[in-house]
Amino acid sequence: MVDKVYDDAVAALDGLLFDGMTIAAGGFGLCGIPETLIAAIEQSGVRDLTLVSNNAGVDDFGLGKLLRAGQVTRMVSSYVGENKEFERQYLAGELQIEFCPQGTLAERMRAGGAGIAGFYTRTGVGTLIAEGKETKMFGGEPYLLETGIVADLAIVKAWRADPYCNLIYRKSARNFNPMAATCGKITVAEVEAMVGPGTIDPDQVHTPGIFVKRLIRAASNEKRIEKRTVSAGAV
Amino acid sequence: MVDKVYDDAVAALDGLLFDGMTIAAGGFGLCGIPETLIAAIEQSGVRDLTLVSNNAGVDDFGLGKLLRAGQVTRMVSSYVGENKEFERQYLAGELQIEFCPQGTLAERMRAGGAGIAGFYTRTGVGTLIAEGKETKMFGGEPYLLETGIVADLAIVKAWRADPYCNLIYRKSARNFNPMAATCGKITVAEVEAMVGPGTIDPDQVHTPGIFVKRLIRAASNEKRIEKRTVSAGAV
Amino acid sequence: MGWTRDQMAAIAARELADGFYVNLGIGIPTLVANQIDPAIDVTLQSENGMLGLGPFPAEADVDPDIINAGKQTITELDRTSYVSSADSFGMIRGGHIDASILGAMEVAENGDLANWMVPGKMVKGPGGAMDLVAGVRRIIVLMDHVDKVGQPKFRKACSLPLTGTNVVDMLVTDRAIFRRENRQSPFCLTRLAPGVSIDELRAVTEADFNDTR
Amino acid sequence: MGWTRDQMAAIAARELADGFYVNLGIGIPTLVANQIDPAIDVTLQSENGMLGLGPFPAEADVDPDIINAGKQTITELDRTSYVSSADSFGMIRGGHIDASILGAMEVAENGDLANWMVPGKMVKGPGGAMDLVAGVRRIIVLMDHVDKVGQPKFRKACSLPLTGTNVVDMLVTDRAIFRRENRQSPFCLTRLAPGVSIDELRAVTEADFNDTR
Repeated sequence: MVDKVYDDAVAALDGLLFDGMTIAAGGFGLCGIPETLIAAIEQSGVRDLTLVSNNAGVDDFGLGKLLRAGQVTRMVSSYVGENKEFERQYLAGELQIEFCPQGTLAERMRAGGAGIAGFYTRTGVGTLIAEGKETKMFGGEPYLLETGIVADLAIVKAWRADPYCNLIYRKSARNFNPMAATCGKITVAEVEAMVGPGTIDPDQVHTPGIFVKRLIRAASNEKRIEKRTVSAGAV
Repeated sequence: MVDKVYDDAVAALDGLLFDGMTIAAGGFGLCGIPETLIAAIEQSGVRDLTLVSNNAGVDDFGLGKLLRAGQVTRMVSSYVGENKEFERQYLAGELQIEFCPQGTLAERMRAGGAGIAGFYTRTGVGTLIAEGKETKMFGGEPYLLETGIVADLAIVKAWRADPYCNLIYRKSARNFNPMAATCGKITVAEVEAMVGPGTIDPDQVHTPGIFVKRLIRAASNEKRIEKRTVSAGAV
Repeated sequence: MGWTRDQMAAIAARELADGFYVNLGIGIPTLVANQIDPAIDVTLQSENGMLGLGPFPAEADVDPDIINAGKQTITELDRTSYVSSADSFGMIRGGHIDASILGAMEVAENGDLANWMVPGKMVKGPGGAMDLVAGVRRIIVLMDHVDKVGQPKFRKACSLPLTGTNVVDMLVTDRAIFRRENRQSPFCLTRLAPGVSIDELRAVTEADFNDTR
Repeated sequence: MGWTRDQMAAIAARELADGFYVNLGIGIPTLVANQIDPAIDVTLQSENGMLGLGPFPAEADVDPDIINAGKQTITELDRTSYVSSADSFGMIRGGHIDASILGAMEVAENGDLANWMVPGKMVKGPGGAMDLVAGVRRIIVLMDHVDKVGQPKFRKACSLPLTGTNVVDMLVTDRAIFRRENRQSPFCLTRLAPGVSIDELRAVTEADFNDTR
């Protein structure tokens, strides 16, 4: 068996990082983000990054760490509302942002990973999102052309992995991770725990090992909560 | 809970069948085909069907039953090689066939179910499949425009279902079933066995219940094998 | 005078039918969950990949891996399933969600909706709102009838950047209910809130509408 | 004279590297599975949604739900995972499969491949072949050097309808091995089968090629 399991994030990212690169990351808000790999990317000092991620983290956590360190030039995201440092850099003209509707972003990452160069969606027709994009009629309705995204590197967070790098995600921490895992020219995964070969039911693999070139055990599983709501507080 | 579980295939298909309709079916070869629902469609006598299915069954099994009964006018398939009656009807001009490359067919069904009107693929560029289809350049390479498929009815075969119609497929019987389940205006599933609510791990649902409007226990699980190969006969 | 937010949520909740799959937006729409008739079976979807949302957890049961699209911690039910974001928006874009209840900054008389950005203010992004209005079968908007300075939010045309064009099917404000038969139809006033007269309503409504009470 | 089918399969098998994910077509390519060096780790993929194919089962272990793309009953391994057809072709079209080994009716000197239909004969359909040649990184073709009536199958241009244009990277016949550096390069003869002379080869080859032995 080819050993794709690395000792730590620095080893797993060795040779993969370069200034000006595009990195796609799984996660929604702070849920299901590859904390360990993000920390290692911060420490590497790599700069001028384009990040493809639904959100931008918060000021001191998640991708917010890379923003705070001034390593990010451009974000492709659907929602960046929880990050003051993001706002400061954006208003200062230090940061570019390409907004994608959330479903379009998910589909663009899936498309990039699946060899689909572009696709037509109704989402965003007649809005600012449509500016500069081709429109085509299907069944008398206008649809927008959106393109697939392929990143230089994709980083994802999973719950369980076997030595073949078959991955299982946990609950809503799945979110963008499966598509991110497919859309990287190379994909590095971090996982909460390893299990033995043959332990994962072949019917229950979320991301087959073919998509994961390097794997580490997550050193950090802080799983910070953005909005802790408990039953005392309604619903 | 809304009761989506019907007593039998006749009840589950009641009111859904009409001449000239399009039916999408899961299955690859004879693996993972909705045997019970196919038999009920044969018995209903509905005619002039367009079938969207990777294969056309064999002469006396699977969708071959509907072909033999003269109920099919048109097939949208990737491979129809195992069916003599198909060949006879086709050569006699009684049957039309639209060939789709297998991956394009899978993607067209997924697209139809996901509100994607069309997508661009390299598959089929420069071949007969490209005739009459738009080509567009992405990154200096030509891609073909293929369109999403929405069927009047989709029929699928699953292994386990809970009363909410969350489905799990088994091994390579999954194949086209998940996409078929999404691309019907209405989807009817047959399942080998029902399990209680909460029995299926929420992380392991293959087709969420939202896609399945009616469900039956499969009356027929013959699972005929097309090519029985055993270890005596080489790897 | 007028309806409270809970009353608005209750009005929207009565639009939901047995067996519906529903996506609730952030803000007033979140209140709808509490107002659904226990006699009907409604499954809530959250676009981050959860189908079958349960209530907020007890303190001891908080799980950082179970959140809704508003990033709030929630719980699962015996019907719950998780999917990827791509598959979640497959449900949404593909027309499999029966209704979405959303907040708004402005609604126009032609059904246009604006709820994602205010020029000159920091833009946070559309999130999943554009996908929801483009794909969900029926869009119900809950919003205050006027803005903070008393200006009408139900307009002839939206002044703010759009989330979608001709996507609103029903509008519930604190002062009135407007419905339209389909997306070719004009909005019709079907009910006034208690203590609101038609003249008062017209005075704070820029949009044209038919009065079909 | 020339190589047997097993020898051709062995030649192709030596092109596979440790850690490769490989899709094998129907016919001669199926024989490659037996020829892979046990010292390297190769994962076989089947386009009907199985990654990690095992050998044929013992009679008692035949499972109708475990088949390959040739519809043969097979077994799973401890690495196996199943995916939908859409996800399976995501692997293929997305360039995640390292190599595919396919049969052919004709190969042209520009890399065109024809292996799915003969005009006038009943057309069975392309199956997954067009997707494979469009998406897999490296395409190795195994075919007899001449057809049943002795005509060349490695041609200046394909006479049969194409499966893909400029997609073949390596051609192994019973008489010779041809490689090209990349898809802008011409094919080069790199090896003759035992007992085959270059003149004999040229006599049964319509395609131009460089001799770089």
